Amino acid sequence: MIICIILLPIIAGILVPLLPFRKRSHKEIFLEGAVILNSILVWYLLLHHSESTFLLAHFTGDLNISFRVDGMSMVFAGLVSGLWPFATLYAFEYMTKEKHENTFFLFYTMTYGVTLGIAFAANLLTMYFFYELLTLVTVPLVMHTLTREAVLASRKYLYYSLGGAAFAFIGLIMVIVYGSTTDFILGGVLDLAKIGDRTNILLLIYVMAFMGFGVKAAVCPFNSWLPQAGVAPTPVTALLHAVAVVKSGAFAIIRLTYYSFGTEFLRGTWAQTTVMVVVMFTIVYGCSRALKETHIKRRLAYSTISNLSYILFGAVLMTPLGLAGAITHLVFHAVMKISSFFCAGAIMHQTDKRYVHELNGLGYKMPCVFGIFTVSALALMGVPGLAGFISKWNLAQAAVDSNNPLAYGGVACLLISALLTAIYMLSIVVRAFFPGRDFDDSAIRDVHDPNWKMLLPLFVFTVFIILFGIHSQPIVDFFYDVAAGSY
Amino acid sequence: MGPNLWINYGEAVAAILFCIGFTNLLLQTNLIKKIIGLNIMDSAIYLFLAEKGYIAGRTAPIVTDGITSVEAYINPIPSGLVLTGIVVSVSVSALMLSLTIRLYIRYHSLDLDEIAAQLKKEGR
Amino acid sequence: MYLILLPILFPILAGLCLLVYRKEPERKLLTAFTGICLVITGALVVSALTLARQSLTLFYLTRTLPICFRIDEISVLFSLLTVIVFICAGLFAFVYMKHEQKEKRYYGFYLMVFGVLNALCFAGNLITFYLFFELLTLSSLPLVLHTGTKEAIMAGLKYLFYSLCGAYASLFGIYFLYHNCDTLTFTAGGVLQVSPASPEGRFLLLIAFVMILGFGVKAGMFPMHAWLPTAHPAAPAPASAALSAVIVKAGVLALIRVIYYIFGADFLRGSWVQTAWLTLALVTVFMGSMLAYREPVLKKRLAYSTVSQLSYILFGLAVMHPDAFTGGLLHVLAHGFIKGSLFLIAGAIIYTTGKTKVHELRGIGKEMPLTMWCYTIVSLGLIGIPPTGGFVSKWYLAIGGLAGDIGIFRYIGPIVLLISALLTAGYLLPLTIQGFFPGADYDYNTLQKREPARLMTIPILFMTILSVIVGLFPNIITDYLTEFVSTLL
Amino acid sequence: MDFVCNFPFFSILISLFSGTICSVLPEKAAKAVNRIVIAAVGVMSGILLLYLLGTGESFVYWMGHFPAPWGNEIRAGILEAGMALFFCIIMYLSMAGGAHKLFDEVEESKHNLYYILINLLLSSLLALVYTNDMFTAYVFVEINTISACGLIMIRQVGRTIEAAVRYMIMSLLGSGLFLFGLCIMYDLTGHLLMSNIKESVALLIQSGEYQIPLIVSVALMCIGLCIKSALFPFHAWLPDAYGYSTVSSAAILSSLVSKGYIFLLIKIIYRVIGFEIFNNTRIIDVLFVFGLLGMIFGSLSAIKENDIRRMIAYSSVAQIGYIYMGFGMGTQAGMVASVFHILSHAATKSLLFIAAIGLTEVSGGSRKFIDLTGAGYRNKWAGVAFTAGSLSMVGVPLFSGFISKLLFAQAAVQVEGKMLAALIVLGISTVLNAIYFMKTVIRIYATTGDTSYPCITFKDMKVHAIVLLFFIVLNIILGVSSQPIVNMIEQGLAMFA
Repeated sequence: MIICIILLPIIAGILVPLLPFRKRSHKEIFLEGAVILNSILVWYLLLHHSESTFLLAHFTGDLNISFRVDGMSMVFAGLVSGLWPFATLYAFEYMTKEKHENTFFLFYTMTYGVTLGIAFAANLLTMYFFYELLTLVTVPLVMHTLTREAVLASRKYLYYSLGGAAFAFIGLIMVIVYGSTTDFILGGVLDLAKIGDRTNILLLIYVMAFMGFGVKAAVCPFNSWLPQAGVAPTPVTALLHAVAVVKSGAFAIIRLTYYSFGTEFLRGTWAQTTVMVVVMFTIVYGCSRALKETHIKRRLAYSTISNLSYILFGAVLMTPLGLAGAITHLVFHAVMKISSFFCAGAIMHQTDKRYVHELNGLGYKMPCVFGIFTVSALALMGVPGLAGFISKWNLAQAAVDSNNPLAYGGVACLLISALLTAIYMLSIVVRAFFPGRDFDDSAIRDVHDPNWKMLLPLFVFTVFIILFGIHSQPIVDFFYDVAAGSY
Repeated sequence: MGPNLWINYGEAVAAILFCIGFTNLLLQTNLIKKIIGLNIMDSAIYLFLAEKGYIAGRTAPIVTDGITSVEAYINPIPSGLVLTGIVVSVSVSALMLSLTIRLYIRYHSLDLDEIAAQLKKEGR
Repeated sequence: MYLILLPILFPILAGLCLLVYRKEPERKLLTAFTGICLVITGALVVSALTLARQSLTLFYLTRTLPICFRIDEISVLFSLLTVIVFICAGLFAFVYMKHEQKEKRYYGFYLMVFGVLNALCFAGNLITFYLFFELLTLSSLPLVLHTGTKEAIMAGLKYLFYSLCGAYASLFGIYFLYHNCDTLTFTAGGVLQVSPASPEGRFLLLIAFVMILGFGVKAGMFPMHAWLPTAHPAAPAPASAALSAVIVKAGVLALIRVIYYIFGADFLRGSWVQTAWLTLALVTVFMGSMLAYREPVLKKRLAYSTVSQLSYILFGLAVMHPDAFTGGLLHVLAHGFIKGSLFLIAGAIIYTTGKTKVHELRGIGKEMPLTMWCYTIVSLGLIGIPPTGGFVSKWYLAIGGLAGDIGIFRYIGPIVLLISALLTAGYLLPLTIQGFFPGADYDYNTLQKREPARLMTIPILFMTILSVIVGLFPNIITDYLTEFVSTLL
Repeated sequence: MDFVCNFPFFSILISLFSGTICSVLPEKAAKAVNRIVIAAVGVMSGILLLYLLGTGESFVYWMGHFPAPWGNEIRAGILEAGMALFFCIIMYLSMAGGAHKLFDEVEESKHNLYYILINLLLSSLLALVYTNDMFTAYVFVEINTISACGLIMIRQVGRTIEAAVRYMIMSLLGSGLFLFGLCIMYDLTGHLLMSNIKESVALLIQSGEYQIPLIVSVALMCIGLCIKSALFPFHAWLPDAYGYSTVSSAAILSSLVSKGYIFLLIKIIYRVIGFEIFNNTRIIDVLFVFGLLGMIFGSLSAIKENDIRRMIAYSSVAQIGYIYMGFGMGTQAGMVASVFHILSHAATKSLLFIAAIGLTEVSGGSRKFIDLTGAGYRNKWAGVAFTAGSLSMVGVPLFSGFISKLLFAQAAVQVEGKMLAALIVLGISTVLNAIYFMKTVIRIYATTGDTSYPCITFKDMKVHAIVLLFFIVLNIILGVSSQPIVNMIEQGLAMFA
């Protein structure tokens, strides 16, 4: 079952260039069908999952490629499979302006499968495997436009990701050697008897591995690839560089921290302090860079950087509450950021405007897009009644609850970044709606909202943002159960 | 150590020669000199072997006037090794020389660095 | 019970309708619509006030974060003030906004702010309050931005930045409060069970200070007052009237709620936080009026005076003595009406003459006597000369300050208040004087009567009268206040 | 004594003689002979391997009728047979892959010579693999050197001759040292057969006398072989030698010749000196350090390189560093990792060379990166193959590189003192590998590039494409089902002892 879920998108993707589609619409139907079918399968699996581990193949020694469905994977897989169909729908419309779609959709759809692979991985090796794979399948998407810029960006992306993986790999080795097993078990698998007096080395390795996976999660100082990768077509930037790829980085870190090394082992050590400081710094750093950035997508990318570190901040609190907060933000931020990215994409698609200062007065020409953008902006700020507030609330509560003075500082960082977020998001909104007294809109007279393929996903996401904000109780409770390990 | 050195002075000499040859082969830029160094090095080793194989008061391991007792002769294996080694080193030196000739024909020089410089100029 | 939601939802929805309505409707319709909405809202508020002391829990944000509303005396006080000022300013705007563009947008947000303010008054717990506090900032932002000039936008962003700073600082506090209290529902006397001596108590004192600073931003308290003098003049006059009469009061309301309903006065009384707070308040009082004194532009000057006057109120709260508290609340009303009318007057002057600087306005009293008479009266009120509202409130503040056990501030406080009263006279009366007595060299030929339209004068007049009434019959209010103030302190 | 036991001897012999035969045959026939010989040897080694796996123990084969310690012996264990088989596969594929390039790189008259050299090389490699006699080893080392040198200079341009000279000099230095060490060893023990030497060495160690000469001789032999297998810092000759010779030569040299020496070193360590004794010397630490340095500096110079083939050559310096790091760990696990890496690197590196040639010939024969832009589109097979090779080098799962990395890391963790250094350097060198290989991969897929160059489709180069395919498959087999191979290596090493 899991295998076919993972393979279906990959095969579908490979089929795209092979099958002779007579009309573009046929291809769209085929792809959308495949993706939706897959999402349905995923949800079916999530709802009727069994605890059993599915073993695909033996690797060297006792290492093997195997899959399981547990709480975290339910969250991540559910998230990805929820977003993908909409993103695909959006991509159809967006890609009308771009060249060689086939390769694009080939990799775009394959990524779906790979991401699910990460989500369902039952042990560290499997996850590492799909993690590397993810890098490889997403590189062509980054260099899709084949401009010099894109090539450089993808090159950087590769260096960073592979390099990061190299160091994560060391962590993997450590777990293989010092752990009782590589499977993911909430609470960690390290075997203290084996470790003996090597605690510090292990902590050092943990920090290295953290940074290694952190590269994908754009932890400072390894974050400069993310804004550059913004040259990719927007569906990629939105879905991959705001959700799938970067979140898989965060996901991997959560797996590493909670399911492999174990919080018992790490809590209160210098390792925790180190990573927490790094994360806190990243939170503020990302926001302040976003403030200076004038290219819309890059600004959003920087905002992603800081928001990812929110998730990591929750993760490195190393308490169940912290994990819950991290998961909450992982899901909510995905929805918020993808919707704001899609807005940016819609703007670029309709007007070819890329810089913030070009947006004057567009608010009246594209009310839907900018309205939705405003909502997502407010949500990112953490205005109560929208999704962002809830996740921040959970994170902050976890931080306060952890009785870790540093974590209090973290709360302050959250709020500072919230403030900066407000400024860099709302300054866009203000420009769009308050172009200034004597502004002539002759230049943008014939600008208008995009068609339904683009708007539908946007509306859906907005609805979810508000829904999560107002009535988050059931889903948040689910997250808490996951964090408590009851799934 | 000291006394040993005096006892086996032959080996000591061999070792020194070996070093001389080695350094020549390594450091000389002139190809011919390199090859000479190579030969010094090899022959040093043969000297060493011969020294090892020699047993005082015995003759070369060639049966002369019917004496077949082992005590009469020195250990033959080192000599065999030396012979083999000589063959090898000859062939190697021949190869080296041929290469040197080719290079000289092309670049009219035996100085390796100079040749390298010319190659850079060619830039292929 | 759900009636309580009407005064909140109705204006907000009405505003939204205006906003989403595509094309600009013609003026009459628009104004009519807005006017009706305002009046209806007012009626709704009043009717809602009948269900005092009942609380309505609407829904839960998360398992433990209820959104609930409750009406108590404070709510009554503030919501009445809100209603009056908003209706007056609204009427005034119908004329004033003629020479601004995009009226629809203005009215839309105006109504929304109205609703949000009501919600703020009715909020039953800290979360709800915080929610609408944020919304207030966001929905009042467009009012500041409205004119769309460069400086207006800069001012708007400044306003946003400061308010959010405050909001987030207080959110920081809320996180920790939530951790230490079992509920965040507003209850008289506070919900905090921790003793200030204990370690977490000491930490919470810090938190309290942070929150005071945070909410103090909205109330224009030093050091985070700088947004006020920038934002007020940038906004159109009716908006700035609403701003400085009501919206800034939201900060005051917030502080009342947090200090007296969450922390509890006893938690803070005598602590370093109280001292610091008093100091800041007094500094602001003095500094505000000082700056106002040196400010040539009329609206800016009024804005500075708002800064100082608000800190009168804060001083009243900080003393934590019943009389001072009463005085503070009275001053909320008095200052609300006075400053409202003052800004409207300023607006009227700008509207008719287009002059903004004080020294340009010689002989203005001859040109628009009625307006200037109102101006004089309310100025006197603000200075605190009987029988106007300002006098009573300041009286209460002063005796409260003397009675409260606040050490040296017992003397400093009243003195500072007096000095700043003098300064107030210093910066308000010159306009009256040179307005009515332009001096010999003023040629009366150029002078022509240009009293503004009736829709402008009526609100001014109305609020002036109200301010006087507050001064004449303070007992109505004080009697109403005293017994519940005793529950707080 | 089964008939199979003759196979090692046969394989050496036929490759030796077929070489001489080739010289008289016409070129086509020579080519055929050459291929057949390689294939035959491969088959024989395969059978031998199966046989050994069946019996589960190594055997010793007398050359001539003298028993030890006088006679000359051949010894065959699982590892030897496996190596022989593997070498044959790689060599066959490399020959096939580079064949079409041969004609425009080597002048017509020299073709026979080429095949002779190849056969000689093969025989000497096999001898190195199988022999049980140190002096024989030395002799074949020299033969190996000569034939390798021939392979380098067979392409008659200044560069290659110069490269050949440098190569010669370095390897002569190496073999000189080796020989000297060998002589000292002989002097100490009075034996030339590995097994006998080992016994007497053990005795020497027990008696505790002649320690210094023993260490000296071991050190000399190690250094000699290190020089010959281009361990950093003795790698100066390597880039030219691999970079400019014909493609098959490059592939074979980089993946087989140096490996032959390394394998000899392994044999010496296990069968001459004895693993434990070797590990108690400080030599392994030296090897370890130079291994690490090699990993770093090889990659660094590869990054600086602007010529694809030289880049690949430099990367083999780094890979050799990996292998020596494995030695340096001084544990069974480390040794297993090294041996596995010998295999995986051989497979990958030859793949890269063959693919690189495919890329350069659609870029007007230039190997500068700037011209290679978009070559991946012009020659799809080569592009894919090169990508696969690079990924394997970077150590992406599913490819052989990943396994060797895994083994190295696991081995490293078991060594207290060297763990951190090894792990960190592993990480760094992976990053560096990623940098220069991915740079190339992205380059060849960057833009459709200069379309003036011809595109090559499957039809134009069936053989080449198929060879590449085989290489990739081989790589993936090593990467996916590595467990049996690792087990085999362990058994083989066990047999050594």
